[in-house]
Amino acid sequence: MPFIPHTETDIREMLDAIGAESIDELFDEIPESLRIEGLEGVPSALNEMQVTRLMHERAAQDRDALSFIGAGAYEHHIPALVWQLTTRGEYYSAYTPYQAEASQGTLQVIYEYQSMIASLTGMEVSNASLYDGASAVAEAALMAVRANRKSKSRRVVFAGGTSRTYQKVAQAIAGTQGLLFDESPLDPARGIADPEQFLAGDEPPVAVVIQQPNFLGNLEDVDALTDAAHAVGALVIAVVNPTSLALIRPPGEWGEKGADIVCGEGQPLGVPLSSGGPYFGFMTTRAALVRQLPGRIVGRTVDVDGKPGFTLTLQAREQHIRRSKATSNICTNQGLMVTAATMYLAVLGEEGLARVAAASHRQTQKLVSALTSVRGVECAYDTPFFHEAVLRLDRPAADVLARLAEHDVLGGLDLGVDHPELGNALLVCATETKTDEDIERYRALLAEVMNEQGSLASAG
Amino acid sequence: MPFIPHTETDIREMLDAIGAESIDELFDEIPESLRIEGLEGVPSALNEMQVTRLMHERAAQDRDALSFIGAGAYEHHIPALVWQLTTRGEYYSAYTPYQAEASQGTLQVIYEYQSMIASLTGMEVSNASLYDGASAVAEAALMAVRANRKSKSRRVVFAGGTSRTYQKVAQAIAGTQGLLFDESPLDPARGIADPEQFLAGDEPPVAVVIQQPNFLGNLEDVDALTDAAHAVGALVIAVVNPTSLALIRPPGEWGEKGADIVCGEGQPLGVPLSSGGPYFGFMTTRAALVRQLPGRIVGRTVDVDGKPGFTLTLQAREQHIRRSKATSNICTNQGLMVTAATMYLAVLGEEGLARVAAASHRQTQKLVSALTSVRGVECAYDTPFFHEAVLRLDRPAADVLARLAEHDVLGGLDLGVDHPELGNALLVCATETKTDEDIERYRALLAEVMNEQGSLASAG
Amino acid sequence: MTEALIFEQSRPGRTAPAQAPLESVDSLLEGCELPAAHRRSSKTVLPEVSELQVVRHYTRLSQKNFSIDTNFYPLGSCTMKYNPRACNSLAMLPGFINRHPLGPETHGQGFLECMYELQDMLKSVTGMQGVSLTPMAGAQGELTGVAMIRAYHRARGDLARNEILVPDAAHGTNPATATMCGCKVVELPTDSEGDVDIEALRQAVGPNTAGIMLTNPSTLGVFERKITEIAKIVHDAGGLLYYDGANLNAILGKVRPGDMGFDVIHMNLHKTFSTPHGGGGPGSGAVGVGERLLPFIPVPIVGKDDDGYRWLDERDLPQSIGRLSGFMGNAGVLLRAYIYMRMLGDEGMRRVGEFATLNANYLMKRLEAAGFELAFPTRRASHEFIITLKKTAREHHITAMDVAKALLDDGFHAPTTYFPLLVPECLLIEPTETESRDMLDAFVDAMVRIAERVTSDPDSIHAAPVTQPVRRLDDVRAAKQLDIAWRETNDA
Amino acid sequence: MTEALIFEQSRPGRTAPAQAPLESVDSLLEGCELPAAHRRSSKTVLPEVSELQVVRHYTRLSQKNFSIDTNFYPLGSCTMKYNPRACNSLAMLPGFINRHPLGPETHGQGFLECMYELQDMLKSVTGMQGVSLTPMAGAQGELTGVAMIRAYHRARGDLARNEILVPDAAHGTNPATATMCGCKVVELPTDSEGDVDIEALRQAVGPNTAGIMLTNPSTLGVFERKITEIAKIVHDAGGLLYYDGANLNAILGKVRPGDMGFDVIHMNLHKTFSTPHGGGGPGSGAVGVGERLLPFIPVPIVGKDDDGYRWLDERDLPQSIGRLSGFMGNAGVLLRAYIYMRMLGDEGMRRVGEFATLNANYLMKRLEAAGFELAFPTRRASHEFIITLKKTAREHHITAMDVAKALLDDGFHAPTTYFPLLVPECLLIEPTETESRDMLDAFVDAMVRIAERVTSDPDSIHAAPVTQPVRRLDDVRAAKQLDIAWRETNDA
Ligand SMILES: Cc1ncc(COP(=O)(O)O)c(C=O)c1O
Ligand SMILES: Cc1ncc(COP(=O)(O)O)c(C=O)c1O
Repeated sequence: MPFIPHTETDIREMLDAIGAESIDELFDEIPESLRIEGLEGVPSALNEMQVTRLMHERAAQDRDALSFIGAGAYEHHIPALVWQLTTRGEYYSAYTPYQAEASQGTLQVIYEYQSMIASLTGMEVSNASLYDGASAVAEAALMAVRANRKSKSRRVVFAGGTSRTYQKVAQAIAGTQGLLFDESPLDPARGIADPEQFLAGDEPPVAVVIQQPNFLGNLEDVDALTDAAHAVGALVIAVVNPTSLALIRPPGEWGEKGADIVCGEGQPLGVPLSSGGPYFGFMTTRAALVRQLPGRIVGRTVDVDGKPGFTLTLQAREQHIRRSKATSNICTNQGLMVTAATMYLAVLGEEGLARVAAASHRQTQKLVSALTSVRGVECAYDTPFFHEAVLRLDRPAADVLARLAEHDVLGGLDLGVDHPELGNALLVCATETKTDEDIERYRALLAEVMNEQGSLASAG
Repeated sequence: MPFIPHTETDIREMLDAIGAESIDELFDEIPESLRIEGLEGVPSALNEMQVTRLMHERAAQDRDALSFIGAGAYEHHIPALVWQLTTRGEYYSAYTPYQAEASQGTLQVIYEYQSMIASLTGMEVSNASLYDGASAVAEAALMAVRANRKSKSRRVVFAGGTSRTYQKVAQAIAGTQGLLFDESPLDPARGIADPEQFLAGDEPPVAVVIQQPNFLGNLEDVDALTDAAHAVGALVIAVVNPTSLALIRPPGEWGEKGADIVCGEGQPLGVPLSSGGPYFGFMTTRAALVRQLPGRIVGRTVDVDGKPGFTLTLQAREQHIRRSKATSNICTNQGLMVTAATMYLAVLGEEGLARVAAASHRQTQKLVSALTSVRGVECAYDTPFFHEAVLRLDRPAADVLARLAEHDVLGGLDLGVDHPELGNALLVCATETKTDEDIERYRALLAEVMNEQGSLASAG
Repeated sequence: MTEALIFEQSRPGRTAPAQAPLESVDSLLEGCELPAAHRRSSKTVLPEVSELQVVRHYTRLSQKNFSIDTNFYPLGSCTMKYNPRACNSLAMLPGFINRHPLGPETHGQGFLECMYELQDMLKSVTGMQGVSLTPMAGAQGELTGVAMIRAYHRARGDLARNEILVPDAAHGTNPATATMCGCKVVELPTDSEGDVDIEALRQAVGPNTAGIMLTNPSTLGVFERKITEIAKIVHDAGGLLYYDGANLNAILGKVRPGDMGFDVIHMNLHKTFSTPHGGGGPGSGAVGVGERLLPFIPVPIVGKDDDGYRWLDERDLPQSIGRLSGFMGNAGVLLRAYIYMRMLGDEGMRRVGEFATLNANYLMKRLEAAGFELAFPTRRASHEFIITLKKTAREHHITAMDVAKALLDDGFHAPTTYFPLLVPECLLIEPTETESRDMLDAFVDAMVRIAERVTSDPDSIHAAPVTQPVRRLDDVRAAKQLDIAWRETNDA
Repeated sequence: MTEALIFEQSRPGRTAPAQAPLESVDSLLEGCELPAAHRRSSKTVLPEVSELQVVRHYTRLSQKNFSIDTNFYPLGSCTMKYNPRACNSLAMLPGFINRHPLGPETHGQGFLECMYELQDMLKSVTGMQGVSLTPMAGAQGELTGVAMIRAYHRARGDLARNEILVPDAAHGTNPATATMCGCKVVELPTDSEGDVDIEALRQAVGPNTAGIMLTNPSTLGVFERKITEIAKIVHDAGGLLYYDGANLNAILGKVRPGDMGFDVIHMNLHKTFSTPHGGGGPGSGAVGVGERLLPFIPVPIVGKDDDGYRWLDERDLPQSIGRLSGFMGNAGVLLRAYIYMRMLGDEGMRRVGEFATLNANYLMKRLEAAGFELAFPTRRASHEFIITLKKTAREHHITAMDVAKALLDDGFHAPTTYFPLLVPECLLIEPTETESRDMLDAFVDAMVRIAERVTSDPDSIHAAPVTQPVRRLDDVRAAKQLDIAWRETNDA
C-alpha cells in the first residue's frame, strides 16, 4: 500500500474506535448501486525503481535537440540554486499561506516577488501570480472592463502583432462574459501595429492590448499606441516579456501616462520549458486599480508585538470571500513558480538580467545574419526586434523544419498555421544559451537542407 | 568575481579600516620572491551556464550502459527522497558537529546510523564512518593490533577469498606500521577459504580478516573460520556487504563468539556508484572494544535542563585530542554518505532491505543460469553465493567484455588481472535493478559474441 | 529571527557573476541596432546580492513555513497528503524539462505517451468518456466545465439556459466561476444533515437551468446521499451536472462521478493525485466529460495514431471551447500525477479512498469522544469532517481562529477555518490517508490540551501563537496601510 | 521541539512499499539455493516507517543544523565557504553517478577527462609536478605524503630516517599521521610571533629526519616568513618537506607551495575548492608531488594517450606506494572541485586568496578595535586569525566556550575553539572570501554585545545557548553513561 502507513493493528483498533466492522462499512452512505469493485484501465502498481526506469526511458526519447523556438516560451539558463531551493519541502509541499504565522517563508517570498515584478514592469502593485501569460491576458481584459467604469464598451482591441494564441485564450475565458475581441491591422512592411490605424473606425474600445515585443519579435511603437488608446478613453493592457524589461522601456513609461495594466508570461524568469507548464502569469497595475486585481496579494504588516510580518491581504476581492462577485475565480495559483522566479531575479539582479537580455538580443542578431546568408532565406521586416525575428523562406517552412528536426535542430516556429497571411514565414529565436557555434550549426544545416531540397525540386 | 560579494566601496573601506593601501599589501609578509603573478594552466572562467553545458556533454559520454559489474560497488535503486533530502543545505553545507547545540540534526542522524549499522552487523557499537570499505579494513587491522594486547604477533591473515584490492589498501595504509599481511589458501574447487588450512603453519596471527560473501561472491564457512581464529587467540575482522545482512547471518553471530570487529563498504546503502566514490566505510565492534575504535562517535546525553540531546563523545581516542597517540588520523569522514545511508535504511526497513537482498540473489541465480546456457560458459563453483558469481569462459574474458561493451552491456569484471590463478574467469553480478529482460539481453548478446568469436577463431 | 528583505541586503555594484553572461551589457550590444528610444533607463529594485546571500536568504525563509514535509497539515478541502519525492525528480528529468512546448511531436513521444496514458487513467477512475488535461487549477477546470455546459446548450439553440445552481456550502470558486462564464448563480440551501435540500432544488430548476455544480462528498464532509435523485431532477429539467472534483480523494476507487450521473468533472490533481501544492500552486484541474460534452472539450488533447502520439487541436475538434492556456497546461504537474498514479496502480488507488475515509472517521470519533462538537454527528465522515466551536466561542470567547493559532504552537498546521461558511466557528479537518494513526492521536492530544486551556488559561490561547516567527498579525493594518511592494524610499 | 528517534516512530508491519521489490522475501527466494545455515533469523532495529515519516523526520532534523547555507560559519581551519549549488547538481548528473568504477574506460571518457584536467589544474595552482586524486580527505593525503617520503628514503636505502618534525601548533592529524606511518614525531616550538623556532629546528634535524610537516600559513593564522630558510635547513639535512594544504585558501593564486620548496602537498578540496563539508565529510585530500616523489605517487591516476584518457595503475607506476581506497577516491567530490575551478578560472582563483585575506584582516582589525585581544597583534592575518579570551576567562570566568555558545544564540556558528592548543582560550576565526562585509560587521556587533554582557550579565552567557534545540549538553555523562546505539530495550 504505497504511502499508506497503517498496520493491521492500526486498522483494527481504528475501526473499533469508530465502531465499524470494516473499512467498507464506512462507505455505507453511498448508494450500493454506485459502488464499483475494480478500476479497469489502471495498470497495476510499479515500485519507485520500476517507475524510475520507465520515466528515464520516456524522458530519453525527448532529449537533446538544439532549439531555436521561442514564440512565448524561452530557453534561458536557470541557476542551479533556483530549483534546488524551490523544491525544498517547505516550499514544495506547503499550500496557500492561510495561516500567516506558519507561512512567513512563502509570504515573504511573494512580497519580494510582488516588489520585483512591479518594479520591473514600472508599475506600483502586483498580485501573487496567475496561471500563465495567456490566461493573464484574459484576466487583464476582464479587469480592464471592471476598472474602466467610464466606458460603456465591451470591446477590447488587440494590437495586430499580439499572439494569436493569447487572443484565442482571451476569447475562451472572457468571451463568455460578453467581451468582444478585435485585432487591429498589422503594418505588413514593418510587422508592427500601425498607430494610425490602431483605433480607426468602430466604437472606442474599453481597453487595448499591446504586446511588446510583439509575437513576431518586433518592437512596437508603444508610445503612440498607448497615447492613442488613452486618447479615446481606453485602458492600456501591456503584455510584455519580463526578460526584455531589463533592457527595454517598461510599460509604466509608455506614452504620456504609461500602461494601466501589465501582464505576461513569467516563464523566462527561471521556469523550465517543460512542454508548456507550469509557468506563471504576472499582473501589475497602478495603485489606484489594486482593488480590481484578480488573485492573491501579500501585504506587509506587524504582529501584536509590532514585529514586521506578512499576510494575505485585500481578500475581499477573492472568491472565497466575495464568491459570485469576486474579481476572478482563481484560487490555487502558480506559487512555486513565483518562488523560483523570485530567486532567479534575486540572483541575476538588474545587471545580470540586462546581460541575459542583451546577450539574447545579440545572438538573435547573429542568428538572423547567419540564416539570411543562406540562399532562399530573407528577413521579413527591417524593424528593431528583441530576441525573435521572422524569416521569409522561398518554400513552406514546415518541410524545412521537418528536415532540420531529423538532425535534432529545431529551427523555429512555422507561422504558416496561425499566420497564413505572412506567407512562408518562420519565427526564430536565440537566447544567451545559443553560442556562435550553435548558430553556425544551424546555418550550415539550413544551407544543406535548402540546397538539397532546392536541387531535389529542380530535379523533380 | 564569482562568489565574492565585495563591492568597490567595501574594498576601499575595508582597506581603510585595516590601514592598508591595497589588497596586495596584505601579503607583504610573504617573501617577494615567492609571489606569483598568473596561474598558467588554469583556463579562464566559465559561467554557470557554460560549465553546465560542458558537464552535460561530458556526462553524456558516460551514460546508459547495462552493467553486470559488482566487485565491491553495487547498483541498487536509491529512493528519490534520499538524495533530495541529503543535499539539503543544512546537511550538505554543515561540517563536523563541533558545536553540538547547533548540530543536533547531523548528530541525531549519526546516532540513528550507528544504531542501525550496529544492529545490522549484529554488534553493539559503531563509529560514525570511515572513508570506504577498503580503508576500513586497514583501520580494522590496526585496531585489532591495539585491541588484541595478548598477542605479540603483527601478522594479519586474510581468508583466501578476500578482495585483493582490500589487501593492497591494507598493505599501503597499515603496512608502514609493521603489520604483516598474509593470504590463506583458497579452496580451488569451492572458491572459499578452506577452514582446515586457514591458519595452518606459521605463528598464530593477531587477527584474521574474513569477507562474507567473499570477493568471488561465495558464502564462506564463517563459523568454522571464526572459531579457528578465536581458538588461536586471533581477533576476527569481518568484512561484509551490508545489503546481504538482511538475509545472511551477521558477523555478531559467527561461530561461538561472533566476530570482534566488523567493517565494510557502505556504498550499497543508498550511495550512487559515481565512478568509485564518495562511499563510506562502516565499522562496528563489541562494546568492550569501543575505546579502540577509530573515527568519530556520537552519544546521546541530556542538556542542562535534562532534555535529551546528542554530542560527539569519546573524543579522547581522536587525533585532535590525542594527537600522535590517537586511534587513527581520521578527521573529516564521510558524513554525508552516512546521512544518505541512514535515510536509505530507514525507508527500506528490515523487510525492504531483505527484499532487495533476496531479489538480488534471485536475479543473480537467473543470470548464472542464463549465461551458463551459452556454449563455452560455465559456473566456476558449486558453492552458495549471494549476488555475485564467477563464470569460467573458454577464452579470455577481456575480449568478450570488450565486444559486449561495444553494445553497451558491461558484462562483469575480468578476473584475469587480479586473479590470474583462476583462469579465464569473469565475475558477474545482478541486483534487484536487473530485470529478466536485462538478463535475457545479456544472454543473447553473449551467445552472439561467443558464437561470432568462435567462428572467427575457427575461420582464422 | 527576522529575515531582512532581500532588498535590504542589496549593495550597489554587488553581483553573482557566475549567473549571467560574462560580457557587460555595453559590450554585448556593440554593433547591435537597438534604438535608444526603446532602451530602459529607469532603475529597478532588483537586489544586488551574492549567490551565497540568495541561497542563505531563501533557505532561511523556507524554514519559516509549515509544510507536509515538516508538519501534519489537516487543511480541509485541500488534501495535503504526502508528495512522493520520486514524482519531483522524475518529472524534472532533463528530457522533460528542456522540451519546448512547440517542439515537434517527433521530439516528444515520451512525454506525449505519458499524457495519453494519464488521460486514459483519469477516464477510468472517474467514469468519464473524455479528458482534457489543459486546465491549470481546479477553478480553471470549473470554468472549462461551465463553458462546455454553456456551449452545449448554445449548440442546441437552447440560449435561455444561463442559471447555474450552487449549494450554499459550495467552495467560493463555484459561484465565482459561474459568474465568470456569464451565468447567474442560484444558491441552494442545505438540509440539517448536510444534504442538498431536494425540495428547494425542485423549485429552482427550470427552463433557465444550465446546470448544477456539486462537490460530492460535499465540502461539509458528507456524501450527498440523494445524488441519483438530484441527477434525475436536473437532467429532467434539461440541465447538466458539474462535479467539483476537489474531494475526489474520498471516493477514489469506490464510486465514480460518471456513474453518479455527472456530465463533466474537474479533478484537482494537486489534491487527489498528490502533486505538490507549492505554497499556493501550481495545480492542475484536468476535466473529464461524458458523451454529451465530448465535442466541446478544450484543446489540446493527446491522440494516438499509427505514427505515434500527437496533439489534437481546434482543427480536430472544431466545436471545442478553445484554449485555456498558452500551450498545453501544467505539464510538469501532470507528469507528477502520472508518476504517482503509476506507483499506486489500481489497487493502491482504491486504498486511497479507503484510508482517507478511515483516518477521517477515526479522528472524528476520537474528537467527538473528547468532547468536541461535530457539525453532522449523525453522518459518516467522508475524507474530512467538521467540528464547530460555536459553544466555546459563545461561552469562552475562544474562536475557531484562536484554536487554529494554538495548534500552530503545537506544531500542527490548522485545519481549514470558517469554511464552509454556513457552519459557525468551524474547523474542517482532513487528515488524508498518508498520515499515521500515531499522528492522529497526537493531534487529538493537542486538541484536548487546548480544550483544557480554554477554561484553565484562555489568555494563553488568545496569545497564541508564540512559537512561530511572528505572533498574530494585524490584518486590518495590512489592508488599510497597504504595503504590497517594497520601494527604495519606503524603508530608506 | 524534540524529534523522536526514527526507531520510536516504528510500528510492526509498517512499510514504505514503493521502495522495495513488490514480491515478498519468501516468494523471491522460492527455488533459490540459499542454505538455511547462512540465513539470518535475528531481528534488527531498522525502523518500520512510512515514506512520509522518513521525509518528515529527516527534513525536520535538518532544520536543527547550522550550515553555510543558513548561517555565517567562521570555523577556523575549515574554510566554510559557499558551496555553489551548480557543483552539486552537475556532479550528480546521471552519466556521472551511474558509472561503475570498474566500468571500461570507453564508457568513462567524460569523467576521465574532467579528472585529467583537474590533476593539471591542481599542479598549476600548487606548483607541483604530479597529482594523485585518490586520497579521500586531508588526513589520508597526509598519510599518503608521509608514506611517499618514507618510500623515497627507503628506495635510496636511507632506512634510518623515521622522524617527522611537526610544529606544536600543527593540526592533530599531522602527528597522528606520522605515527600511523610508523614514524616518530618530533615537536617543534613556535616563537612568540607565530613562526617556527628556527634554532630549535636546526637542533632537531639530523640523519634520522625523514621530513617536516608544515601548514603555511600556519594554523596560527600567520604566514611562516622563514619558509625558504626552513626548506633549506630540512633539505640540507636530507629531509623532505610536507605541506599540509588545509590553509591553501589563504594563498591561492598568490604563492605556490612548490615554489616555497615543498616536496609534497595535500589539498583539502572540501576547503579551498569548496566541495561541501557534508556534516563531517566526504572531503578529498588530493596530493601533489615534486620531481623526487613522482615515482611513488599513489594509484590510480589518469593518463592520456592517443586513444583518450585511461587509468594508470601499479603496472604503470611500479614504485607507487599503492592504493588507498577501493577504487579511485571520492570521485563525486573531485567533480565538484573541478566544476568549481572551472567557474573560478585563473582570475577567480587569484581572487580567492585575496578576498579571504582581506576579510580576515578586516575582521581582525575591527575586533581588535572593539577591544578583543589578538594572539599575534603584530602580524597580518592570513585567511584566519586568533583572538584569545584568556583575560576574560581569568577575570570573569567566561571562557572561549562560553563565548562560542553565546554566538550560537545570535545565529552565528562559533569559530574554532581551543585550537591551536598553544593559544589559551582561543577562537580561531576564518570568515572566507564568500562572506560579505555586512556579515562581518554583524559578527563584530554580536561579539561586542557579548563582551558587554561579560560584565553586565555574565550569567546569561553561562546559560547560553538558549535559542537552540537543546541547551548545553552534558559531555561527561555522554562519555560515562555511554549511549551510542539505540536498542529496543533501552527505551521501551
Ligand atoms: C471544493 C473546492 N472546489 C474548488 C477548489 C478550487 O480548486 P483550485 O484551488 O485548484 O483552483 C477547491 C480548492 O481549494 C476546493 O476545495
Ligand atoms: C590544518 C589542518 N590539517 C589537516 C586537516 C585534516 O584534513 P581532513 O579533515 O580533510 O582529514 C585539517 C582539517 O580540519 C586541518 O585544518
